[in-house]
Amino acid sequence: MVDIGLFTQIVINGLLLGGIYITIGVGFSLAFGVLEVVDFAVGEYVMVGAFMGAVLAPVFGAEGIFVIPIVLVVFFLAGSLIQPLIHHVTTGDRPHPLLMGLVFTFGLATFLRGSVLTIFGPNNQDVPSSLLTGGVTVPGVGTFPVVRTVTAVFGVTGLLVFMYYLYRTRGGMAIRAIAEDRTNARLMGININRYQSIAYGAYAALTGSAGVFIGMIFTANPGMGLQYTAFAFFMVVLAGMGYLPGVILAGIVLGLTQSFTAVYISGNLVLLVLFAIIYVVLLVSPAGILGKGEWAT
Amino acid sequence: MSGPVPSLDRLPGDPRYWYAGLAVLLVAWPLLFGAFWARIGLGALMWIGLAQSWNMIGGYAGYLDFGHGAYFGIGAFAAGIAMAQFGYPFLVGFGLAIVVSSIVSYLVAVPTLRLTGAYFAIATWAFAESIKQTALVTGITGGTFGLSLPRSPDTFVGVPVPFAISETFFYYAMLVLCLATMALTYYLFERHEFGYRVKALRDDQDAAESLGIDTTRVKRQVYVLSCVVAAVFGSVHAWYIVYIHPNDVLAPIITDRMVIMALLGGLGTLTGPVAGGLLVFLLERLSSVFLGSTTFYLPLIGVLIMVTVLFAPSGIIGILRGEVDRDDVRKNVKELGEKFDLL
Amino acid sequence: MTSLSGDLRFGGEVTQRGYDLWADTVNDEKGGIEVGGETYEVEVEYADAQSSPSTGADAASEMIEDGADAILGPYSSNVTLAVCPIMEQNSMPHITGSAESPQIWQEGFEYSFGTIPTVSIIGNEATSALLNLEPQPDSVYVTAVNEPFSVATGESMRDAAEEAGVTVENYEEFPRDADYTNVVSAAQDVDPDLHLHGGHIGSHVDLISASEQLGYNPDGFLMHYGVNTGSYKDGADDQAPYTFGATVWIPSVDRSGGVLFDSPQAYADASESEYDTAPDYTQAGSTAAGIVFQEAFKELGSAPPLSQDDKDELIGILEEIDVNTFYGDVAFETEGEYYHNNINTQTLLIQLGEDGSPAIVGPEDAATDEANYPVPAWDER
Amino acid sequence: MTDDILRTTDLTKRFGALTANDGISLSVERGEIRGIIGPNGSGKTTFFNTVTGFYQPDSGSVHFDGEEVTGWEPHRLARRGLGRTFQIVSPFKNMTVRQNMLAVQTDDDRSREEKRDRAGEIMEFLEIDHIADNEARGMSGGQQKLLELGRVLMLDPEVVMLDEPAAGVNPALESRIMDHIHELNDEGRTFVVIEHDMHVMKTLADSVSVFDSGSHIAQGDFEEVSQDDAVREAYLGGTTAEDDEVPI
Amino acid sequence: MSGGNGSKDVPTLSATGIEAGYDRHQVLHGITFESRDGVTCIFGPNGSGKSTFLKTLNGIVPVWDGTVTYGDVDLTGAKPEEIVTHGIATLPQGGGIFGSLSVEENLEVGAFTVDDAAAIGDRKAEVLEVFPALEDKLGQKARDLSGGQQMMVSLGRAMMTGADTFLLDEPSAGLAPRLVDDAFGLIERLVDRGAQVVLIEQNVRAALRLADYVYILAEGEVQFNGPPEDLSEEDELMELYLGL
Repeated sequence: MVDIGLFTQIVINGLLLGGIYITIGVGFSLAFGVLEVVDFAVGEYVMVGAFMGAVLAPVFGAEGIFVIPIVLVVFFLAGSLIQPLIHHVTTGDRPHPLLMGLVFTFGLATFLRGSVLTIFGPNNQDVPSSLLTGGVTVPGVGTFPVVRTVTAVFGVTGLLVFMYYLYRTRGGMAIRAIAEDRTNARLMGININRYQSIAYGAYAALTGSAGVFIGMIFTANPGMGLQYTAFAFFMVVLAGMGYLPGVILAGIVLGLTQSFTAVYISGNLVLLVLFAIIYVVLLVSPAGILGKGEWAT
Repeated sequence: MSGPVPSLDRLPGDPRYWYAGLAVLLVAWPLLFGAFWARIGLGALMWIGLAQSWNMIGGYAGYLDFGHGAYFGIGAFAAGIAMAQFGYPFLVGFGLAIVVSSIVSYLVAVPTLRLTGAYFAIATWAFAESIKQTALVTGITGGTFGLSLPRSPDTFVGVPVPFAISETFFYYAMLVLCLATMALTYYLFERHEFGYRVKALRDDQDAAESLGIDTTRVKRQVYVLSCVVAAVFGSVHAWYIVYIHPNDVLAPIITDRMVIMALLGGLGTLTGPVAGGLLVFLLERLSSVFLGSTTFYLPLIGVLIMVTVLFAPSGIIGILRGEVDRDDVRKNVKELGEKFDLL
Repeated sequence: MTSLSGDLRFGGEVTQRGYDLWADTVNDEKGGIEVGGETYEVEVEYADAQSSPSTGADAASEMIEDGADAILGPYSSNVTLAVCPIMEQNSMPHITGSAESPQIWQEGFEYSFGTIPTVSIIGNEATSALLNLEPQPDSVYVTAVNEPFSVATGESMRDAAEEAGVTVENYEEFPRDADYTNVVSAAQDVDPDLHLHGGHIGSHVDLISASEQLGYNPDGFLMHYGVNTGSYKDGADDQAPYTFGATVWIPSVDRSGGVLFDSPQAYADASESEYDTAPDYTQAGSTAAGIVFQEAFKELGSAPPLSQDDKDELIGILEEIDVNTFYGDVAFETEGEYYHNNINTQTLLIQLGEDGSPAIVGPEDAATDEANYPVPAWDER
Repeated sequence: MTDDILRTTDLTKRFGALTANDGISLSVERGEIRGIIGPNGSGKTTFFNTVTGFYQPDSGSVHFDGEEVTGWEPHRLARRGLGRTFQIVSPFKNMTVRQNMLAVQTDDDRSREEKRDRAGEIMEFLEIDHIADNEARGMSGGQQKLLELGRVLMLDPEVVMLDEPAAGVNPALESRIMDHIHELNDEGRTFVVIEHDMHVMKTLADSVSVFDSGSHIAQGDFEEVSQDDAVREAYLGGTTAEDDEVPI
Repeated sequence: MSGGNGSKDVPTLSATGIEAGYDRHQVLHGITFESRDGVTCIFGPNGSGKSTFLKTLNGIVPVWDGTVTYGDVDLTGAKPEEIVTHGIATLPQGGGIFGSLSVEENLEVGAFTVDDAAAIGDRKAEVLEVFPALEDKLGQKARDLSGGQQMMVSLGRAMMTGADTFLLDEPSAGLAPRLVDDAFGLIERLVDRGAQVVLIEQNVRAALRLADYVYILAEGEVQFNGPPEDLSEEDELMELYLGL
């Protein structure tokens, strides 16, 4: 017997959870599609973003969302300086370029996690926000937690902004041209180094600010990154590698799978179900559930 | 001698003396330095062996197995379950570890080895996590409580072992396993046609097929072999550490370490995993001895990995062999500089 | 030995503060431990278990090798379970101040002791105390994170509720990384009077945040371990007040005349002045472990370094010992499922006040404050 | 009835909308050297790949030595005696020349020693025995071509399909490779050779097949074929209605 | 037929003693070349290095030795993205269109180095004037167009760069035979507008109709250069071409 009140609430939970995943999946998918980087550091960007929120929020009257513009700028700059390093290790005449990219970002992730742990210690840190508290209850439907709703809106907005940039601006056009063929893009006068840096910077900025939101929803902790790396991978596998619009569907599928498994099967089996889905999807349809992903190995 | 065993030959004097010295040191190690250093030694030997097991599939065959740690855990739990749940002696657990890991790895190999590159990496990683999650919710593995193995003295081939969990015993056990793994790697991958076929499919799969090499079969063979080796180390680890938990023996960090060790040392080389395994293991384990109580070793390892990948992609062995020299680094720096082109 | 790096570093640091405070105090105030007329300064050497059982076992071995006379144990049950066999093998006296899993004592390690009671006792007693509050609750919802300590906690909470004849609406385990809105929604759906949760601090924060976000308002939340730590207060922030927790010790416990520290408050003051941190029971239990060793050494009367015979004799002394400390009277069980565990403590039900500071609200005979119960709903705070 | 060792019937291979091989029927006689020429994109390499099992044909069949082998896995065909090389040299770079040779897998029951001896003979025959223990990555392009040929010979193949054996090779080495092919042909081995260097083709091939736009448009000896209008058209472009405007 | 009927004074693209290759493998052995008004054709068998040579002109393949100049400007070692700003546009083999971009975007990418929206609009109008067939395809993804239309996109995109010199790498390759003439017609239009065209072609007969000057390469060296009239006999051409 399915209780309708609980059922709709589970749907809401799943969708909003999916919204959180979308905030991470968007940039990751972009980074993959354009730069062919499988980035192990994605979760650590979330973590560092959350810590920036925790550390800087007191400066802004204990209001985490005011930190976001700073995070956007700082992460954009940091990301655009990191990208050339990644580009360097994944191109040229190196053996195993893909592995080199994976391992380089793994080193970066270890560095970021270790640095935050060494500097801030292992304690949980709150990212305060007095604006985003509580929930809005819609009678007969369920409760929408404010901070999660805002985060989901942020994620979807981020996706739309990215898509606008990619499909409606010259810079975005250049990035898509690079994604399709780097050499031909150069022949059109596109400075591929610059635009790849921009793309990676934008990805880092979005992921870092997602970290601020995630810090508000949960808590900031040096060890939190790993699970978001896992979820970013889930997202791109389900969405199809580099297929940006698929990210929304992937987020929804992931969120709903998680909430329904947790409530109607067992909380203990959530991760097992998710990993099993990823494994099976990869074996059966490596281009994602929509079959539109592209993998450039 | 060309290629595979370069390090000692480069030292001054007759290399035979160096090898003999090394052999004496390895054998005398626990007797010379006592229990703690025996433990460090046996840990290093285990990680060298594990890194080498990853090197078989990841280095020689070129398949980025990001779920290899699962087989370490499978071996540990196979031995653990045999000993703790059924009261069998270790050797039964050891055998079970081999049998179970062969079966599981073969079943995984058939569908998963059709994938390549990052697809394969993510699929194996998802598989390993699935195994860990399963172990966490299954009764026979002790689930979330883990398994405590019997501590009573065991028998070895029917002969009672007087020091069932003594470091010295396990040091020699790991020494034997590690040397066996090294010897197996040397023989199979550096001296036997099998290894040539494995490297052939890594370098050019189509060319390998055109030369009569059944690449599908060879891939499966390497995968199963490397997984069984990891499981063997897992089973001995369980016997030694006495208490096993999915979050420990099936942790993703186990795979991560193997990959990092093999890569830092030098992929697809016999001695690379030795160099990388020693470096990473000692850096982690001895950081508290040398750096004090700090987590500073983590960012240090991170930087080390990044610098190696940037400037010495063939790893420590590459540097030792002179494949990476100052000119390469300079060229690397120059090329890298050109890529900073934001403004 | 403790975990100074890795996932368990938080608890590791708490433990380290407890051990350090004991050693510093005994050295400063008494010049060390007096054994047979001579005073020996206490030297605490640390080894880092890096939150991993195998590293912990190595660290134990390192300390034994370095000639430790006795070992103060690591943080966390997993590491302890890997370390205890090493102690057995080397006949090394070992007291842990911070491992609470019932498994440890069920294994029957001869050389290992623990000053804080297993969590199955704490969880059970705290739950019973909470269920006695007026108006008496009819139903509880129990959740636990899927790891040994937390499951043991959750199970003991569930068992206590069942024993008290209260309806257990559900008992649910889930991994640490689960999304808590689903946990909360499922609980909210059955609308229990109380929510009981076993986990570590991060999971408490996630649970309480999700409850606030979804407007889930049971009459009270009982969470163990660690609601009276700074990490919970910082992490949960505005949501922290009114949370119930369990402890076997807080500074406001009324007792006096203990060895080394005269009263719990004296101990808390010492901790504040030394570390600028209010101690919780893990830190206190760790200090108490030091004090127990100190008293046992005195009774043994042999000058360090201890011979193997001395160590074996020390075990005998520890089995008999009964020390009055700021933490309570410490004595160890000598048989049964709590073998070598100190269960002479009294479990206290605490509740965080508006400012986040804990007050003892149960059980009745120990309570110093009135519980704020049922707790105000989220939108009424 | 000639003795066909390799025969394709209506072999068709499509990639999406592109028909790379359009019903190719072609027979190779036992013991001949058959050249395949044609402009870029005419389907020569696709034909090789379809015959040797790297591509599954959309229709048509391949017969080898009296047996239908359509759709066989490449390694099975190789062991059966159909060897091939690739347009882009693909030595196993991280192995020595000898190891490259020994990697080859056959079904026969020769012992390891015999195989090692055989590898030695082949290297000697190809005059690469002096670099037997050098890593392949350091070798010149020409030496890599010889190594590729040597590896194929380890299969003891009845038919050897060579994709541009002379491309990027200096003239001296080129004539050495030609000599080797002739010698091996004299031993009775059949060759199918794709080559752009017409000079090579002229001296090497007993007969030539011409491909254009995925079709097998002509066959004959080199002189015949090079006078063929269709062949000229394939190479020099279509003759159109505006032919009279062509300046030549 | 003669070139140079446009009014512009296009700088000469010249290369002197070019040596280049990939990794350690040398492909070009000292090629000297000069573009002429109209169409300069480069022929040669496969593997002769003609494509590689074109790529040294547009900067994709680094030059080992020798110089590339465009009028007075030294372009030796310049990056492709710089070279295009000097007025040299490339049509890579297969057209090099961005299939996932719309036709309009493909054109706009061509004008990537131009910031002035009005100028881009003018050029777009010009391109559509030359290729009116593209007018109602602007919104479509380029990969969905027919081969001939893709060719137009590719040429139009090159025109959008505002270049005076066009490097064309086998524009007729992969086109259906009936479209080949169309393709050459399009090239003629470029020339009519005053551009210089450097054309690599395997369709020798068709290309010769356009050629104002011919280079024949084999094995990385220039075997022949001169006006097409000098290639009086097709047999001679065939022999040169096939390297007999």
